[in-house]
Amino acid sequence: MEPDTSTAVFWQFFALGGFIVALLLPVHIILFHAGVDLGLLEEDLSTFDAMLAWVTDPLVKVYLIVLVGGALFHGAHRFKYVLFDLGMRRSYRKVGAFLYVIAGLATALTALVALFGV
Amino acid sequence: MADEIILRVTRYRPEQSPLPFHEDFAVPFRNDMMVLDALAYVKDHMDGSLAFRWSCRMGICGSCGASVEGTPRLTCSTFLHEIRKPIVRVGPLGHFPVIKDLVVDMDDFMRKLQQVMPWIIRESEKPLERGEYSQLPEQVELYRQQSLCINCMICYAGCPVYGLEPEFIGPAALALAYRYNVDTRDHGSKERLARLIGRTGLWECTYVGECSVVCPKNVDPAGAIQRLKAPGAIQAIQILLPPILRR
Amino acid sequence: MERFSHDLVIVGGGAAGLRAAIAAAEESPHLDIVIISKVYPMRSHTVSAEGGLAAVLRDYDTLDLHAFDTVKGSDFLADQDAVELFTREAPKEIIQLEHWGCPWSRDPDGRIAVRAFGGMSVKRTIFAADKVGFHLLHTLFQHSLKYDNIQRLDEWFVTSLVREGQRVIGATALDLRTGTMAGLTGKAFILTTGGAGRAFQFTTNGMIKTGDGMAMAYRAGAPLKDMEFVQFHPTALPGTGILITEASRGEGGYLRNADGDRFLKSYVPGKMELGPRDLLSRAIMTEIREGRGIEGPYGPHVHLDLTHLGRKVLSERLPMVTELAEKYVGINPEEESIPVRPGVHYMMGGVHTDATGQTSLAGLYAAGETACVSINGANRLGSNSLTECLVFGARAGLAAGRYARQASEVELPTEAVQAEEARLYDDLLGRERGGRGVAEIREELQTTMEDHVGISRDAASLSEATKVLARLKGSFEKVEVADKDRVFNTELTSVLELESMLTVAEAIVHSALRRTETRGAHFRTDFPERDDENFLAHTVVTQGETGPEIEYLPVTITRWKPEARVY
Amino acid sequence: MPSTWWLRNPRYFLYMLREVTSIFVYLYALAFVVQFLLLADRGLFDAFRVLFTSSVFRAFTGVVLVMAVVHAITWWSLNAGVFRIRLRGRTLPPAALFAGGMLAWIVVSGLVYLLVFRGF
Repeated sequence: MEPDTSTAVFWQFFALGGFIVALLLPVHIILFHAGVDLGLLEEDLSTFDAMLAWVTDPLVKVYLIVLVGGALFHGAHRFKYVLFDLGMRRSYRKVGAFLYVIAGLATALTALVALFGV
Repeated sequence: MADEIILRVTRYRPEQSPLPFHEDFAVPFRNDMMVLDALAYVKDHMDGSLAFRWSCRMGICGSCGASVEGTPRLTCSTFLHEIRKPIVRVGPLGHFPVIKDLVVDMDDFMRKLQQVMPWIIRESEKPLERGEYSQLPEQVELYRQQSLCINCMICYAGCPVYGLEPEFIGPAALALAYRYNVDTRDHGSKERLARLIGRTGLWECTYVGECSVVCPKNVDPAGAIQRLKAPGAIQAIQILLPPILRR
Repeated sequence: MERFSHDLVIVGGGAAGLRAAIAAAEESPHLDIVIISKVYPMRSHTVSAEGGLAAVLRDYDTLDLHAFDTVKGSDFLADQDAVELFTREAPKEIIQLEHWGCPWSRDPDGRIAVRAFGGMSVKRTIFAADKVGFHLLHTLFQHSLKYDNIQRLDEWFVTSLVREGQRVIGATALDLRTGTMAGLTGKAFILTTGGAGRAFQFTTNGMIKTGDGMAMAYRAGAPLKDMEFVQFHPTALPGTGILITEASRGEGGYLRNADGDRFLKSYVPGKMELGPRDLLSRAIMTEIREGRGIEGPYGPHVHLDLTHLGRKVLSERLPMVTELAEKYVGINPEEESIPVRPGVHYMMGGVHTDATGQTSLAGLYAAGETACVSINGANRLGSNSLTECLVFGARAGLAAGRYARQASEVELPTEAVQAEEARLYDDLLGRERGGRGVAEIREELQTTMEDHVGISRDAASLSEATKVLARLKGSFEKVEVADKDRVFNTELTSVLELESMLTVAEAIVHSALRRTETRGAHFRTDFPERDDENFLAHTVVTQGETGPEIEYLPVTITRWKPEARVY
Repeated sequence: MPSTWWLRNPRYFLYMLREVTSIFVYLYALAFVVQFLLLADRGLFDAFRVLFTSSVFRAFTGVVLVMAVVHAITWWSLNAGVFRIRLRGRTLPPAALFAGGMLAWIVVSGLVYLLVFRGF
């Protein structure tokens, strides 16, 4: 059987991303979006000033890239197989490739902006 | 419970009708009766044409898998009284072509078993006179669970991925590959893994986990497949490396 | 009509058949081998064996001791040259299986572990928890997949052997999936189809154990040997007949009667629960007959008490017993005793062969339970049978392979296949017959064998059985087959299996009637003593014009003179 | 096989729920990236802030939060059955691994909180 190298690569991103999402995403959503609504936080971190102040921290930059990359590649891979599960046996690979491309572009942009842009 | 139970069997007799149909059989009920006993009763006393496979009637030969109330089970170890219904539906294992009544076509499964090279591969063989390969009990423990598969194919009937993509190697065969790959006597894990990392291999498994739930022998194919994925990914990716870095 | 041609045709895909195929394939990669079986190999009844297989692996043990135990267990009816050969080759086979990946249980130091078994003087039974047959079969099956020159015809029912003079040259076989009859030409044939326990009502055997190979050989003119010796396993679950392994006693379990007594002290005080199976089964029946059995929904039984063994032994060494007791009788063996009674387990007799597996016909070999070499004599010791499948399976594979390589080309006559097809489809399915159904005849056969040819027999019961069998053969001629389909007609296969069982039953009953002595598993209440003067001999039964014809062959005695069998 | 197979039994349904979390994770991550990139220009950021503070988006983040929690729990419980970690000669039971995962989750969440509010 021909090794399916690309899937193997994306599977690794997916697996790593799964851990990242499991560890970081819930708290991230609470901090930046849902915390105030839920009454857990008083300060709204999603304003321009709050966010800008925050993302200047080098550790935060790393955090951002890891979270965004992990979530997108994890999500894209699994999303692709949801499409398979729903019966898109012929097209799920193509749609999946599209999802990976978006994930790659978004992660790259985030990294560029985080590291050199802000 | 009533002293009679209705067995609603999904039948398929290609020489009689091109379509499957249901047939009800009223079977005398005993509390210690397995679904298989009821099928045997029908065959012996009501309709000899009912076709199903069975042999050991003690849950080890793997012949008698069928869909009982929509769940793949060994009929020899499923009590009728477990079902708690006056009408019990029995049909062939899902995801396989049906030959007749409860008898399904196993060819694909047999091919897949062979495909994963389920035998010990060694670089050099020790002569028999020099005795056994030493193996500590905890080394046996590494593969013991996956060596308990009875090839009943119930995991394939439970696996939606196999249902959607019949080319998928599937739970039992992959678990068997794992069983040999972690055996300390074996040197063939790379060769075996090479057969699992293609399009229809490991990556198709999305860890639904149903195979391990329905497995009557607690083999946990789902866990085994996940454990193959990391070494599988590494091996698949080596092709991207310059030759000198490949192992 | 399909035609196939192979060098070596192995009928049956259990331990003996697979071992034979691998042996032949290893010796010659050019030999074209086919395994043909009515079930997929991993469904074969080997899978149900639980306790272990014997071989001398330890320093404290000797080949002579294993041989002597076997000979004594056989009540001195085993051929001692064959037994010695068997014990000599046994260890190699265990190691071979280990090299092929069999997950034998291990000692803490990494060596293959051994356990005690009935009738064995020392611990010499190799095991893989208590799923020995299962692991053995799957290891052999999986290993067999490696060889390109081993092909398989799964779910093909061999219906007859075809002879040319005194040589077997072919077989007729039914493809169950399509219902097509095919002619199978072969230079050599090995029968490895197991025993015929299903001829009895209460048996540990799976549904497929219907004696097809024995009957096939017998009808083709190869004699059967020592058929009266039918082993009853002391511990089967009442009702289902599911086997509770002797390893449960090997690991220290007790048998108790209604009074809670370990009653074996009055029967085999020197061995207690590790006595040979014939004596233990008889002891249990005596207890029950004398009113010390325990009443249950499926008749009286005794208790197998494992409660003192503890959780560790039960889960590590007897997981299957635990599973079976919990599943099928709702008993946790850690806390309660398991109800057990003797059930038909094994045929010591079988197709008469020499130590290479060769039968009386050229080109026809047999091995495993189907064959009678004989190493089991009048009573087989527990854990010798799986080893026998390996040792004599391999030997038959080599011998038949060599025969096939030097044998001349043969051609199966078309008429033979056509005649068999006509018998099945024109006669069995085509004609309006209006007789009794197959299940009805089978049930009467099974109860007859159980009642009249069971653990104890006498002239009256056996004569009665011959009469019933004759009547049942008459009924069989008119057996009604409702299913007229060709595709996977399991009613038709049930009829063929019934025919096999009737044939084998007849051989058993006639052999038993003629042996007016008690030896091993053959217990004649009217002749309760062993009679070495007249019956230190193998019964050889051949199909004659008017019925079974019986002769006797001398037993080979090399080193161990018959003595009183006391444990 | 019909595309509604996952309605056949509750385990399939839970599987589908678990997998579908990925869609929410993916979309949320994209939205966050957009918001992050908008930081380049205050005017643009504030123009889009209407969108990110809309009730629709807030409801969406609520759902994503639930999905993220489902993901975290199922991820640890699934992986607890996969990894074989040996400690002092014994293989850790899946329950212990799951508990470890949950603990890691809490600790990491706390660290992220500190990172945001205190910096390091």
